[in-house]
Amino acid sequence: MKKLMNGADTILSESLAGFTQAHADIVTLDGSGKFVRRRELRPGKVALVSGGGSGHEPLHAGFVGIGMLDAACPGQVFTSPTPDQMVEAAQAVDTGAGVLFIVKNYEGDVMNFDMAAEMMADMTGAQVQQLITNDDIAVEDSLFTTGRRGVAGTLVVEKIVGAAAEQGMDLAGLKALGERVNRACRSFGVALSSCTVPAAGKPTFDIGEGEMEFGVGIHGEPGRRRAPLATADAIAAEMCEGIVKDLGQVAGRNALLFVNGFGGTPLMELYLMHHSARRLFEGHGVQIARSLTGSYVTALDMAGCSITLALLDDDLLALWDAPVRTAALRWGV
Amino acid sequence: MKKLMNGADTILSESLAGFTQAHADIVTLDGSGKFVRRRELRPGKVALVSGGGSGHEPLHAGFVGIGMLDAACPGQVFTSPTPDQMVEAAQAVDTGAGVLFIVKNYEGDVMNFDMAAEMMADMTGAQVQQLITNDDIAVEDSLFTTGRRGVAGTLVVEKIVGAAAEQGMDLAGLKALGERVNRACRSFGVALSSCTVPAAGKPTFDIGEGEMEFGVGIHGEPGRRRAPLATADAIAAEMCEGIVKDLGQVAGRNALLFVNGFGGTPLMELYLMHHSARRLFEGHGVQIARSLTGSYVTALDMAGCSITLALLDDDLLALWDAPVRTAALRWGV
Amino acid sequence: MTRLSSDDFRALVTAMASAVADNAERLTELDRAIGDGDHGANMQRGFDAVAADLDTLAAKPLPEALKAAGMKLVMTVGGASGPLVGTFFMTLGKELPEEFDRAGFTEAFSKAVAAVAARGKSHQGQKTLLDVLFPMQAALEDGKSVGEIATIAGQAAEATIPILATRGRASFLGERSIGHMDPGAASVALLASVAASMLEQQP
Amino acid sequence: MTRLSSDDFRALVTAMASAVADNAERLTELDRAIGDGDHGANMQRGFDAVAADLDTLAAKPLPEALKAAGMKLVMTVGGASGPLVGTFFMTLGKELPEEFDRAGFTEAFSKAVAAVAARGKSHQGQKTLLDVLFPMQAALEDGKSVGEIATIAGQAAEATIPILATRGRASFLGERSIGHMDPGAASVALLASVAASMLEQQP
Ligand SMILES: Nc1ncnc2c1ncn2[C@@H]1O[C@H](COP(=O)(O)OP(=O)(O)O)[C@@H](O)[C@H]1O
Ligand SMILES: Nc1ncnc2c1ncn2[C@@H]1O[C@H](COP(=O)(O)OP(=O)(O)O)[C@@H](O)[C@H]1O
Ligand SMILES: [Mg+2]
Ligand SMILES: [Mg+2]
Ligand SMILES: [Mg+2]
Ligand SMILES: [Mg+2]
Repeated sequence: MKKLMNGADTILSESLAGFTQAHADIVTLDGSGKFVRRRELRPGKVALVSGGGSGHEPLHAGFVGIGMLDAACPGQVFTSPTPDQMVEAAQAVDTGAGVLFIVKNYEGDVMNFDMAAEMMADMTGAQVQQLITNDDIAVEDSLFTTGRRGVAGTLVVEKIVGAAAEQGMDLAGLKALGERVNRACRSFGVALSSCTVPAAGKPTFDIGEGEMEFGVGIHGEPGRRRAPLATADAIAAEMCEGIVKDLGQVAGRNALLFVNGFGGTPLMELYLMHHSARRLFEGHGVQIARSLTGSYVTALDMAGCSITLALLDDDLLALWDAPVRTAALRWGV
Repeated sequence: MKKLMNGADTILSESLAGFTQAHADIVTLDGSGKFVRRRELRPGKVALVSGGGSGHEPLHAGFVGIGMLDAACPGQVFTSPTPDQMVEAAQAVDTGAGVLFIVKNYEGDVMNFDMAAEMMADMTGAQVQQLITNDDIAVEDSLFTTGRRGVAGTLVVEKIVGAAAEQGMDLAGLKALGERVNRACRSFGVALSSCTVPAAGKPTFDIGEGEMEFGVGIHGEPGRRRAPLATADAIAAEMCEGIVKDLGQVAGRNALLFVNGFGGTPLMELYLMHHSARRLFEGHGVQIARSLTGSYVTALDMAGCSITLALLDDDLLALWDAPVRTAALRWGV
Repeated sequence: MTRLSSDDFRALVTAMASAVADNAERLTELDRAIGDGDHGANMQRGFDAVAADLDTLAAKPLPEALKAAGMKLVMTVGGASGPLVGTFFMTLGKELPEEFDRAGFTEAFSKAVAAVAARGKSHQGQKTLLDVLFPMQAALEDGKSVGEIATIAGQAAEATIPILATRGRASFLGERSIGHMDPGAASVALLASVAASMLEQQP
Repeated sequence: MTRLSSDDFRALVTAMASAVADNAERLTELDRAIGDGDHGANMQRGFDAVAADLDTLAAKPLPEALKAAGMKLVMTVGGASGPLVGTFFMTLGKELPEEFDRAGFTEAFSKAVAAVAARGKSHQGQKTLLDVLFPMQAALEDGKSVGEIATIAGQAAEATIPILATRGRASFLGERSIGHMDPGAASVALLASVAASMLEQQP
């Protein structure tokens, strides 16, 4: 394992410290390191709290700020945070209009946020709602299983719900809006390499020179299948066709095309994938109205990318365009 | 080699096409693919043109837009562009106030920009000035050699000169300003892995599990020395001490701390390096007034990072803070 | 009637923590195959935290100590196993009287297993730690000895290997989850064997 | 008096382009050791472009054809070698009369070498392609045969191995540049040997 670090046990706290120093104009770190919060709260605004395992940077702390999240709870690498983190974060940023937890659909995250919500209700009677993201079509969906993972689409949900919260939407409205955005998002991921969890010290999976993992998530978990490495166009075709099929009716719709790097893949390749995916989606009559390209929802140093298509109507496009000022996404302010 | 691509001969053009599609609100690509230019020019403003080998994305095309560059000429991977590219780019974006070429100090870049400047003078009599960046202290400087490389500090020069150009500064003033910023910048890089040039198909250098290249540039060229992989703190200490020593008097000065990833290193590690470097510089009495952390001046998929310290007085800080709207840097607009 | 002394509780927690530490790498290895490679580290972080708090915990009556240990696990393990293993001990503490007979323990154990299933929205046969907890519960109800129960737990963990996962991270793998032991099941079997060897030594 | 026919020019360019293509990997390998691993690809891109333009080029008088070939190299090679190799051919074309004797060729060659040195702000002994061009110029001036000149070029390329680079990318490596042949020097020696075997076959 080769990482710029001092030790597996301190990598997270030192990195968080650096993050909050570098973005001290936007965020602060809670004294015990349990959560990152927006420096200045907006009274009367519903508080948005997210979190999850670390290793997906800039998700979620990089999205704390004006027009997006109020707090983010970082767990250990790839391990969901614990309920005390969410409870303390929620208490710190709730200004009376209630709290929305935005949770990626992993049982660890769901159960820990569930416990936090129960504790909040017991302790303070605070209004807490939960919003689950599950945009990863690589996983078969079913009522009787864990269901789909929440992956890069989570960024889209956090951006749009964040904008609406900033504009004064109430808790119930935000939860409904978030569910609508989540339903409009589909993602699919492919990995060319494994990642290496600092504490483990070696790659999570072994993969040969001519191979790729197709349908991976963001934790270095093996994908749906191992396949021979193909051309970018062939890879994009299979990803995009899957997304289109799952979305159903797409022709004539406006969409955001989000090509997300997993951490070890440079922009040159991501823009090439954008080019390839755009042509495929346009072939289905989709209008690519907005684009986002970069490593935003990562899996440590994993090479590869995910493609997310989010069908956005004019209201949602306007919320996407609304000002945002966070460490990792910033425009209009 | 594992890359998301269709072939080594098309990776560049397809990636550029994707880049300009994704950022069509900011840039356009010249019909023959020779340069990326700002979509809307500002008449009377000095035109800033940069360029260099590809593989350093988002540098330079990602910095084309309001408050930064007017055009960027992408060469083949790690190969400087050719004079016709600079000439055509300069002609396309010159609105009469002259053209400043911003060139990283590599002989390929310098000679090709030199030829372009000579051609411009011969053909059109246009006012062309050149600004050379050479912030990399890993290379010993001397009048009789190539001298130091231009690396991550180039971003700082382009941002600050871009802001001044937007505010109406003239060509001579911009060149002098750029030289002042360049002199205020020092960088040092370390690589944990090589990069792989698409056309070569294999890593540029071999490196063992417990080794690092100390004092690397941004082309996968070997560094000043091979050393055993050390802790982040030890690496940062050697980098930062070198920078401080080279800068001379730093105590009490305001500075921008820029931790730049080389393409294969995730944000978690870069923020950790920020944390480490900040403490070291603060120990020398430097006031870290601004921060930038991310993969902005890259070497394809190389793992590692550079640290840049730029001593900025109040004027330069104000120019750093001025609005910028490019694919890769955006604030205030 | 049994009454677990404060010393017994200390010894039990210490033994569990050191067994988890000794097996952390193996548990992580199992999780690397069909999960995200952190289960051993998660469990170790939790049991280390409980062990570090032992003086405070052991000063409490057993039910309170179990509840506090469970809460400590919830606050330190994280991931999926944190709420589940934590809920198990919290519920066991809540349901167990200070003095209990086998029937009382069995009842508390059953309630703890039910609480885990409720927390996980899961049931037997999904390739999770419940596939060890339910067989343990049945063995308790059948009057099996402590040693037998530990053996059954170990066999139940082995029996997760051919199961297709429908809960937990392994469910994301579909068919590829078949052929690997569930890490959470392995952890529970490990804790059962530690408890068994402690209790067997009891007079 | 020599006069290189249009067919000779064609044959020469074709032979150079195919030699560069055949050696591209070796040249890149040299550049990987002390540069950035693109020299072979750069040269090949340039000579392929010149070869593709051969009909247009060969229709011109030799000086014009050389100038155009040089300009083509400048516009396609890029990197450090593009302006240098391009300048060499552009200047050679500019200085060479349509008919020339050995003295005339030697003079034009010397001017082309001087132009390269001026473009590169460099001189002999810095571990660059000039370390082959200058010895070739001296051999020309000394009246050496075509074959001898090619041999000298090859030896001069070998002789770059122990030099500490002070120009070009290899200069960034300091001491580590010692012990490797300069890729640009190898390219020039290659072109010299192609030219020699062509010209030796001439009647
Ligand atoms: N819904 C669930 N019900 C019961 N057990 C579960 C459930 N989800 C996960 N588990 C258990 O948790 C274990 C994984 O724990 P761990 O690796 O620590 O957490 P994570 O999966 O969040 O990384 C699995 O092996 C499985 O036994
Ligand atoms: N200033 C210079 N003067 C003469 N030759 C030079 C100079 N700089 C570089 N070279 C030559 O160029 C060669 C490298 O060419 P190439 O790899 O194509 O370009 P780059 O270094 O830009 O990648 C070197 O091996 C050297 O011979
Ligand atoms: Mg986990
Ligand atoms: Mg090059
Ligand atoms: Mg796990
Ligand atoms: Mg080169």
